[in-house]
Amino acid sequence: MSVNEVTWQPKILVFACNWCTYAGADLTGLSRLQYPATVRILRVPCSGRINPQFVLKAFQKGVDAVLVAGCHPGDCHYTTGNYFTRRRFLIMRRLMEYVGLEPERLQARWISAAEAPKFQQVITEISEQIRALGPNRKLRDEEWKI
Amino acid sequence: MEDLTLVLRRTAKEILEKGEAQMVIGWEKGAFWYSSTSAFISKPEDTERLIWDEYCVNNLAKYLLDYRHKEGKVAVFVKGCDSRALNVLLQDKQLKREKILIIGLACPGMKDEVEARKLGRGSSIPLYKKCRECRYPNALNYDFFIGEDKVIKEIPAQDDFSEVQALESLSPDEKYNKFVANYERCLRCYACRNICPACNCRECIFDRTASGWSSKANNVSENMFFALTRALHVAGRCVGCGECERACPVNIPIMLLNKKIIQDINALFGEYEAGTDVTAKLPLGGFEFTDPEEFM
Amino acid sequence: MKRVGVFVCHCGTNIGAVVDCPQVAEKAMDFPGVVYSVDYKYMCSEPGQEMIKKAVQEHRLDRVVVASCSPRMHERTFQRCVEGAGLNSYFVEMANIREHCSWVHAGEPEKATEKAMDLVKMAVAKVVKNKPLQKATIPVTDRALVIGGGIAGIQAALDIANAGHVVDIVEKEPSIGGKMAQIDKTFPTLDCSACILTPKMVEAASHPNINLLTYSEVEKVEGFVGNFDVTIKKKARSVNMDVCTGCGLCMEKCPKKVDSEFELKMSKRRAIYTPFPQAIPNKPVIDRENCTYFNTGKCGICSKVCPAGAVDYTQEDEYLTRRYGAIVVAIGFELFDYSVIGEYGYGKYPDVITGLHFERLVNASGPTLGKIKRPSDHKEPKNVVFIKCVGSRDPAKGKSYCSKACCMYTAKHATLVREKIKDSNIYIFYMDVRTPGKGYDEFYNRTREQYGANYIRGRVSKIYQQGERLIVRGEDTLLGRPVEIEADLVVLATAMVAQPGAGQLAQKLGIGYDKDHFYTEAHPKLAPVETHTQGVYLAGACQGPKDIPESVAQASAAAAKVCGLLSKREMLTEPIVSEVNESICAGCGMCVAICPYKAIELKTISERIQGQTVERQVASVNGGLCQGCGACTVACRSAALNLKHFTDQQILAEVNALCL
Amino acid sequence: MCACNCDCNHDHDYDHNSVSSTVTSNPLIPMRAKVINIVQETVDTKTFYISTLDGEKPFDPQPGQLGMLSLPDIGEAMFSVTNKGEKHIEMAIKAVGELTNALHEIEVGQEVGIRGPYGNGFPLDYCRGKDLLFIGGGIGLAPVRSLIMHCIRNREDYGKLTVVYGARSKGDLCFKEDLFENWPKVPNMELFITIDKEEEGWDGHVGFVPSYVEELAFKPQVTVLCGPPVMIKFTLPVLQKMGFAEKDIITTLEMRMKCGVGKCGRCNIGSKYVCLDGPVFTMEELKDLPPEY
Amino acid sequence: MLVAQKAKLREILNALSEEYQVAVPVQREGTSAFELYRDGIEVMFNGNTSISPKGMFFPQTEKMYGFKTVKNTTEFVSLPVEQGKRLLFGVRSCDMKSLDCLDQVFLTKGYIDEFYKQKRERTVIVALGCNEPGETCFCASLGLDPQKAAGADVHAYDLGEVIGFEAVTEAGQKVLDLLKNHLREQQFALPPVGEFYLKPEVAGVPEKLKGMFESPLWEEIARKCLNCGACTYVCPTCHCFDISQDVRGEKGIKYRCWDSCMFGEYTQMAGGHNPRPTKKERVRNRFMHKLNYFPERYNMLLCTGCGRCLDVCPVKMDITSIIQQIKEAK
Repeated sequence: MSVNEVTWQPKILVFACNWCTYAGADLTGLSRLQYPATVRILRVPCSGRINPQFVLKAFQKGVDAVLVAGCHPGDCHYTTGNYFTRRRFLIMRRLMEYVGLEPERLQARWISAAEAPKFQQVITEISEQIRALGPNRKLRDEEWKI
Repeated sequence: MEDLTLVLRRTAKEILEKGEAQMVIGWEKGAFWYSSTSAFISKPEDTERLIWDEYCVNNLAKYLLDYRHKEGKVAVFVKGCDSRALNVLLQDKQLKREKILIIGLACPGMKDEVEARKLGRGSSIPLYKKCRECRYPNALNYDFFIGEDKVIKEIPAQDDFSEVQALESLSPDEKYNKFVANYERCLRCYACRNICPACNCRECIFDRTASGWSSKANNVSENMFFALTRALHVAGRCVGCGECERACPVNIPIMLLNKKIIQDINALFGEYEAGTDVTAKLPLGGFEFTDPEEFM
Repeated sequence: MKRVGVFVCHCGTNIGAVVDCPQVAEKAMDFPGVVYSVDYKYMCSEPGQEMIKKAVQEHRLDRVVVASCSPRMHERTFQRCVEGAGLNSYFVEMANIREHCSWVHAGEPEKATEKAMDLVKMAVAKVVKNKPLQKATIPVTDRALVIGGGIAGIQAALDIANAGHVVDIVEKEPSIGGKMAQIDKTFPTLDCSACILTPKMVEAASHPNINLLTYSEVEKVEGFVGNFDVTIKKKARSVNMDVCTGCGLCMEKCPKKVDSEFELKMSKRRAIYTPFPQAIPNKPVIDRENCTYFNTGKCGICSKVCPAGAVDYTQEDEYLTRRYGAIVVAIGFELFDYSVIGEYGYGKYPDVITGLHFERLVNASGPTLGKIKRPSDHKEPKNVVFIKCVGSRDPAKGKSYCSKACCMYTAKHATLVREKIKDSNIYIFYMDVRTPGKGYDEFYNRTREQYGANYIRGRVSKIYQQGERLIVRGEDTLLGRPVEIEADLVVLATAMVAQPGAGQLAQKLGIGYDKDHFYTEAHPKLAPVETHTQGVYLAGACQGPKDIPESVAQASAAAAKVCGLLSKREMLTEPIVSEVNESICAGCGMCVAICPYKAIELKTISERIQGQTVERQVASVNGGLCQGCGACTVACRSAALNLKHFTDQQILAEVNALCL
Repeated sequence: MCACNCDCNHDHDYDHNSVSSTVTSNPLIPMRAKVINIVQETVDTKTFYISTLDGEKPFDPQPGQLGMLSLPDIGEAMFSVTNKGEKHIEMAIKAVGELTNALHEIEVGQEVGIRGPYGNGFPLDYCRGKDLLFIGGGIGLAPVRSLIMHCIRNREDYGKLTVVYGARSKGDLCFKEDLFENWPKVPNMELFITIDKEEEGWDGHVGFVPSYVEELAFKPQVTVLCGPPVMIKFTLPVLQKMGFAEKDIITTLEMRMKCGVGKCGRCNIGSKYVCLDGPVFTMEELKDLPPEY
Repeated sequence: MLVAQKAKLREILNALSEEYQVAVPVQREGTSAFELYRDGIEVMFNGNTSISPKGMFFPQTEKMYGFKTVKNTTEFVSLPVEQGKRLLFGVRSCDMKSLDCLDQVFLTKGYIDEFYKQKRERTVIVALGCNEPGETCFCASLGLDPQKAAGADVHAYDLGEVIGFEAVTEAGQKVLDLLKNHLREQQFALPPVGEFYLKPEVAGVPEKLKGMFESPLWEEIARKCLNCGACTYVCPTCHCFDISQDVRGEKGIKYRCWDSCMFGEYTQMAGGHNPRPTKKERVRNRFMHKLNYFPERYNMLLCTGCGRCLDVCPVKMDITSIIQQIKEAK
């Protein structure tokens, strides 16, 4: 999908854990809290299911930013899922920044099922950051047209 | 070094004659004066081929994987980095300790083969960078040790992350351009993976294109995906033996990624040196409730 | 290729008003694999579901995508619907174009429509990779656990026990009864709380199927629905329950006096005590912090006087682990600590008390034997002021919610004051009066008209001591002028808050809780007594402020759910578990350490490789224990582990679809 | 030294068996074709009838030749052409891998990519005028059937035809219509069909192919043998015991093939490429090839 | 012989760049390979490139054709192909011989690989003779003349200060005609070729290997091999490739890319059977292919003595010592 400056819209992929952040997003909807339409939510059972390789694949395929979101440590429906997520993404974020990806493009946040306003605020904030940064060209597959 | 070779041969011969092991894995002279290669000796009289000189850089630990299902024991000579590699293989349950006879060595640091080839026989040849920075020259975990256990190499106080910090200080675009420049020339020959002791899967996802994770196409995007994925897979288990960099036909500084992760693991989860203690819990195999919190 | 049907729902106007559903349905036809797509007003309705079933038959669909609301709402509905049409129930995927799209992008209809198309494209890409799954069965242990011995816990236990199942009640206090035991009368019938509670307590204590584990707490919870292994810590009572006859001699002779928590420190109890006379079990407990023997080693009178020799100082805390099929959480509530509110005297004025203090004062077995007296000088008060919504509906200093029961019990308190002090003046400061129950409003009107309680609409801004009396300064918003009353006694209707230990217990059980630490029910309307953790149910105030009738109703509801679960010897489980590809697994054991449910172990298999039989270790997943979190699939470097229904291939397909 | 297996070491370009020129100029680029019919042979085997968009035969393969069938977004694989009609070619495909499973989900009308024909095909002139014995196992009958149908079409060019065919169960027998309707009607053609285990509703022979062949004690003749490796392993000694000459026993091999034109180096057995010098080999040829297939 | 000052090479290459897309051997950080010439690029004169020029004709990843799969239709789309005349300057005789091997594979036996053919036909090759063989070189032992690359269009000789040119083919003559005002006629004797360190004797090896399939030697040789693809990817004669596709929704591109017989997945069949399951079979197949199968099929060895596999092998496998062991095996 070719990227031209004028018509570009940020494309942000959110990996949301089913029990907390996805439910928080639902509550954001129930409460009609508006946020930019730049976000696509992908449901996973637990933030522990989010493989850093999915994030690499997403950037390769042309996503502008990825948010990894799950329950607050201690609240995980599977008791320990998010503790592993925390370790993996503490390392992953530093590694991605180390190879040159702008830090705003890969974020991780804990958002519980009750924190609808926080979900709205996080999404709005990331969307603005990415709009400022512009389209992501790093780590991307080469583009071809036929 | 010279007399140690004789001790080495005698030890190997005794082992084979007494039947303590079916085979001894060591080094023998290769085609050139600056290269020694691995040797697999099963007959006592062949132990004459074994040598111990400043070019025995090959990490022999991973060869044990080929004999883990064979009957009897296998003896292997290990330097400091090799023994750490062996510990990682034990930690990953890929080898059974009782099937291995480990003969430890004190390593003086191995000479850089590429430099040796350039400078020629007479001149003084520098050690490999990884050997200069090496903090575990002596085998850690062995059945018996050859040569006095005294340190015959000065050991730096702690790991040298200066290159990593230098890279960290650059701007995102500069970092990215360096990263691309390195991995543009990657051939995807997987030498770095096949020589790495921490890469001991039975079937690697990069060997199964049907799994959908990667394709065989050689473009910079797939190469970067491979490099980052492998770095994450060996995170917390890379012993810093530097064999990946030595094996790479196009000399990509692969250790820059691994060192970065080692530095971050130490900073985030506490000092951890892979392969120094077989019983240790792998940093990315568990967690602490008190892990740093950045995602509130 | 797969034949996918896409069904786009308008959800009345909830989606249709913002997202151009026909356009989404039309665009869906271009997605790879889609052979049929349509939009309809209400997909989840009966006709909507019939439409899906008919379409599956007519167009030989083998996959279905429903673009509507959140899967957390109707995934089960549509899974049953496609099952009815003859497809495997896991051949359906939902695209959330309501909560995640139309409701949150109301101002940008075209962007919302474009996003809806993306979400449908992702769902189609995923559903094409869905594999047929069958539900597995696991054993169900025929035993229930009730945590909390208040009225809700007791009611739930009784209902479950009467259905023939064994129940254990774990109560952290020495006796069951909970907050209701402290209450005098109950609205709206004014019948005495003890009269309706104690028979239930006795029934619970004597019921053959119910075991009381008082003075005990839940230490650890492992396992999953049907097979919860709960470790319970029985704190040492220092009294041998089997031998003690409950004669009470030790309590008389014990020299050490301590403030009684039950009486809210308005009277004393002994170091060896039962919380209140009708306590069940009516056997004392030694309070080791205050008992002289445990502090200095001297005394020991209670063991000397005890005719049955039941006192045993050497008793240790005891841990026992039992397996339960279901758990009901009924740990009740605590009152809001009003000392944070400076205007009401930071809790320093003895004559400013809470509703529960008042209950003890009017209670015949209370510290003042039922006479309303001022805690400061024990005189009978003349002017009694009640203040409602203390800490409730007050996000600044207290809680944002309404505590539901205070309007009614304050009205009750007013009637009791009138009954006990004929010539008293009763003032009640209120913001609103909420009387939602049967007979509630009539009770409130009687309080105002017959019992002459003056209801003043307005908040109290300040209370301060002036000589012996308290000056209560507030305003009457209906008359629009400030009000000042000299009061002898001020009763605050403080908010109901969650038990302090609620958060830790939730983490042990793996259930959710909201920002006020009240437990989160599975669904506010459709599943009020269930939690997201299968097999764990809620009852009473721990789920949110409520009065006794509601708590009892919830208790019976939870009991009904438990009986539904325990009535079967085994139950169907979600087949969303991880599976191992043994030819790839290298037996490194990373996954074993990571699984929170200990569902993975290394087993030894033997296979022939190049003509040689080889023994090697591979991981094996116990489908019953695995809850499908997927943490192991990421720990597995060679991707030998994959999580059914959320496989690597499915998630990669969604990521790829998003970016085309 | 040409690679044709008639080891006449003249040096000419490869024109053995008149390989018809490929349909597109570039041998690796397929042409558009369409599946015009699908026959469900067994629970995991289907026969696909393929012709070009304008209803012609994509190419005219010799018996025993192969075609590279592709669903471009999934992959490409080599299959033997089990039969050909006026306007179509037939390929029998068993669902084993990613592509074959996808093929089993397509419907009539699905457009595919096809290129070929590849491989050397059966040595027709060597077989002309002789009695022929066909031994097949399971899906192994597919390549053999191409020669059988050729012989039936030119019945007078060939002697007595004998077919011995076995499968795991009645349901696993491929090309049932030929086995039970068409072939019994062919003059001077004998059919021996067997299944591995007893099954009610089956009154034919029960037993494995090798023992059945031994039981039937055929006189030595040109034999085409194709089936799972275990069947070949046990049938060969039986034939040799009955005096069959190794150069008279012909088989087709199945290997992983990618290019189909002897370039990508994948399907080599020793110096021979199965896709180009094969897939048809005589046992004699196979004997001096390394046992690596 | 036509000669020119080495210092004027830059002008020569610029002149050639008018007519051709010129590629020259360049030393880059960590590796050296053939690259498109741009003014000012320093041509690598000593030794051979670590990445062979094979990629110029048989790229590691090459898009073959596009396709569109909409619903149940399938459409094939041809892709634009790079045109224009090319000139490779500085190809050594071992790499030139490897092109001869690749020609046999891609252009004979009844099928022409159009992709390869198109690139081969539009390229003129100016070979550069080696005076000083590298430590791992052994092309002479395989009958190659290090100074004269058979099959090249122009022979260039490194004569110290001066470069000599000799046209061999017409296309080569056209190149030299183009440069006539840069060159002058002068007689020069070729310098003697330096001493080779490695001298394997290959005579009789292909024939001997015919019976050595079951020899225990392969087990020993294969022990230290890691089965990585380094040797096959730097080898100028290795030509195995895989065909795969990059699918994006309804569109996709079918490409071919280098593959290695050393990888496990190479001969893995769908049903699970793998004719070459362990590294013993794979190592045996690699050396048998180079020294027996290929000669049997195309009448030439599939090794040109460039020594690259010796340079890159992480465990120092050495084909010359293997040839020696084959000769000595019983």
